[in-house]
Amino acid sequence: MSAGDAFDEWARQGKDQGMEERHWHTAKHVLSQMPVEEGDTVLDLGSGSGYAGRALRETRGAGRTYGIDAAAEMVHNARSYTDDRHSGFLRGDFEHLPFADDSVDHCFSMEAFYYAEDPHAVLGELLRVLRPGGTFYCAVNRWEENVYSHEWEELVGVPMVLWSEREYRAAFREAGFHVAGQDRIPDEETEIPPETDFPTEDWETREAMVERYREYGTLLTVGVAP
Amino acid sequence: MSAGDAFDEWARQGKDQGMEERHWHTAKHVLSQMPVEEGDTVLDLGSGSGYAGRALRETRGAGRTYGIDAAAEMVHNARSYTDDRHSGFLRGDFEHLPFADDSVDHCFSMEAFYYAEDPHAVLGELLRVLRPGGTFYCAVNRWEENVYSHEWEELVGVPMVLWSEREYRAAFREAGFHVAGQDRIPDEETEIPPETDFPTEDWETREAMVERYREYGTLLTVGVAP
Amino acid sequence: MKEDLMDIICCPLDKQELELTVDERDGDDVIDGTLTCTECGERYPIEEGIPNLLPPDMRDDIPA
Amino acid sequence: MKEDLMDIICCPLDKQELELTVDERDGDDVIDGTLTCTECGERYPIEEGIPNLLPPDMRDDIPA
Ligand SMILES: Nc1ncnc2c1ncn2[C@@H]1O[C@H](CSCC[C@H](N)C(=O)O)[C@@H](O)[C@H]1O
Ligand SMILES: Nc1ncnc2c1ncn2[C@@H]1O[C@H](CSCC[C@H](N)C(=O)O)[C@@H](O)[C@H]1O
Repeated sequence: MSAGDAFDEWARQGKDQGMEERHWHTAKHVLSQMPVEEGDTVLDLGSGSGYAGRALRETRGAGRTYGIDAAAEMVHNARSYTDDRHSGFLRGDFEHLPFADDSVDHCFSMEAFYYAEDPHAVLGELLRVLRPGGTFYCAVNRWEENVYSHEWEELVGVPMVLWSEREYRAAFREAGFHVAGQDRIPDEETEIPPETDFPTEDWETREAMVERYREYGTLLTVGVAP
Repeated sequence: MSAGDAFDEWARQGKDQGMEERHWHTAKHVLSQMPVEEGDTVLDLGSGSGYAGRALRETRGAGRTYGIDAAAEMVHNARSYTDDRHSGFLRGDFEHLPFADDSVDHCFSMEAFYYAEDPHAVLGELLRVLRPGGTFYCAVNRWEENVYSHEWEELVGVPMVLWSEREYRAAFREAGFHVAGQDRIPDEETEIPPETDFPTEDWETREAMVERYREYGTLLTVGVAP
Repeated sequence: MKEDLMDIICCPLDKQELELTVDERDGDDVIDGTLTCTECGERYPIEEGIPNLLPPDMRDDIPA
Repeated sequence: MKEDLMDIICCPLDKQELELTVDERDGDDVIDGTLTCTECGERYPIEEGIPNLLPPDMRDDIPA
């Protein structure tokens, strides 16, 4: 099963909105750091429900935002959630970006990059479409150091990139990006039940759940096009 | 009174260590985001007690760190706190950096930038000494949006830069930096007394103190040399 | 898709310019139409307001 | 100052190379000495292991 098919199914079941709600805990902090100025064109790679583009239009005066997603149902849902046609959506593959060279100011991506079959191709494409000084804000909560994310591949049923923090920096640089920084963004909002409720269905111990959400959180790597 | 004289006095009184303790609440988060790799040369502008260079040597394998500070007593104290001679200190003015072009990988600065008489000169000098892709991590807790910082000029007795977040981004770009991001880093550790203790000597209301430390915190602007 | 997207999109394969044919529109929102690569001639459908710019070999559904 | 600082420091005024004269050292740590600009001739003292590279007009204390 391809990522596209899996996510079509998710979108049909309305899981795009569940992801939005969960990812927003972190995404709002990531978005607020981006150096987006009024009028900027911003891309959202693997846009799901499309919340990122909507938020940057509403809060930062982005001129246009485009969400790109391989899954038809995701893109349809995203379009249906907004009347703002400056926040557009298109179906496409982030390894084959349908954007001209230097046409994008900044790019955001949340929990999508690791689905790439060839992540190096994604970075190469981004470097091509970003204008000099444009940033790539790449947020993932599956990565080597976050041991709790290792089992997801089985759960989701598609192969997934599992780089370490150092490997992310190295791959960005190899593609030609400057690495501006890297951070772990904690999720402070996912509710963690009291000690007595553990083990839960998903978590053996409270300690592990705290580590997963409050310590590892989400890995953010920021690249800048030279 | 020049900033140098004021800070000589502070250093003699041991206030450099008090600043280190308070600033560390925030500085550790800022330092951990920097894309410093093993062997890198890192500069600390207005280094005070010199904690930043020591930390980057110990935790990130920086090859050499240099703290530069205008105040003789600050630099003397900083040198006395470490035996690691790869963590060096020198006296100098950050508007006239004594470093060769492209000689520095990254630069950190905490609570120092706003003392510049000509902040644009500092940015120009940094752009000159940073190698392409080098970052400037500029952390200040005095800036326009943080209304609680407006009165400091009177308290410290020297003129101080008071830019807005937008003005920081604009000045970085004007100097030739790419702006990679901007964030407010909360101070989660400064103790805030219970409601009943207010007003305190420094704070009218608990709300104001919470806003100052937990919401405004410290402004971080990240520039990347093209 | 809003028509100003034409300023920045290109063929995902050879990155050349696309030509827009509109079958249905709502103001400057193109609801139905086709994008054709001016170089390789590949055609990309616009359906229900959404351009499908997947490379053709990834396009699993039946184009309009 | 550790001697390898010489690789990257320069005159704060004209950014030209500096020449090191050592009066006292401890291994590769220069404790006392002078840095002289090879271009403008300006001299910068090293005292107690710390080079003073302030521009001369900001140097308020009496040089060694
Ligand atoms: N190669 C590819 N090209 C474009 N989108 C892809 C892709 N591989 C996976 N995706 C999309 O990436 C999304 C990951 S789910 C994350 C959605 C959203 N960013 C959020 O934070 O909630 C899915 O919608 C999936 O369809
Ligand atoms: N023009 C200038 N050049 C170099 N250092 C300066 C300067 N103006 C102020 N400073 C120094 O900047 C420091 C600010 S206090 C902050 C010290 C340290 N970064 C910390 O976080 O605790 C002081 O030590 C002061 O002497």
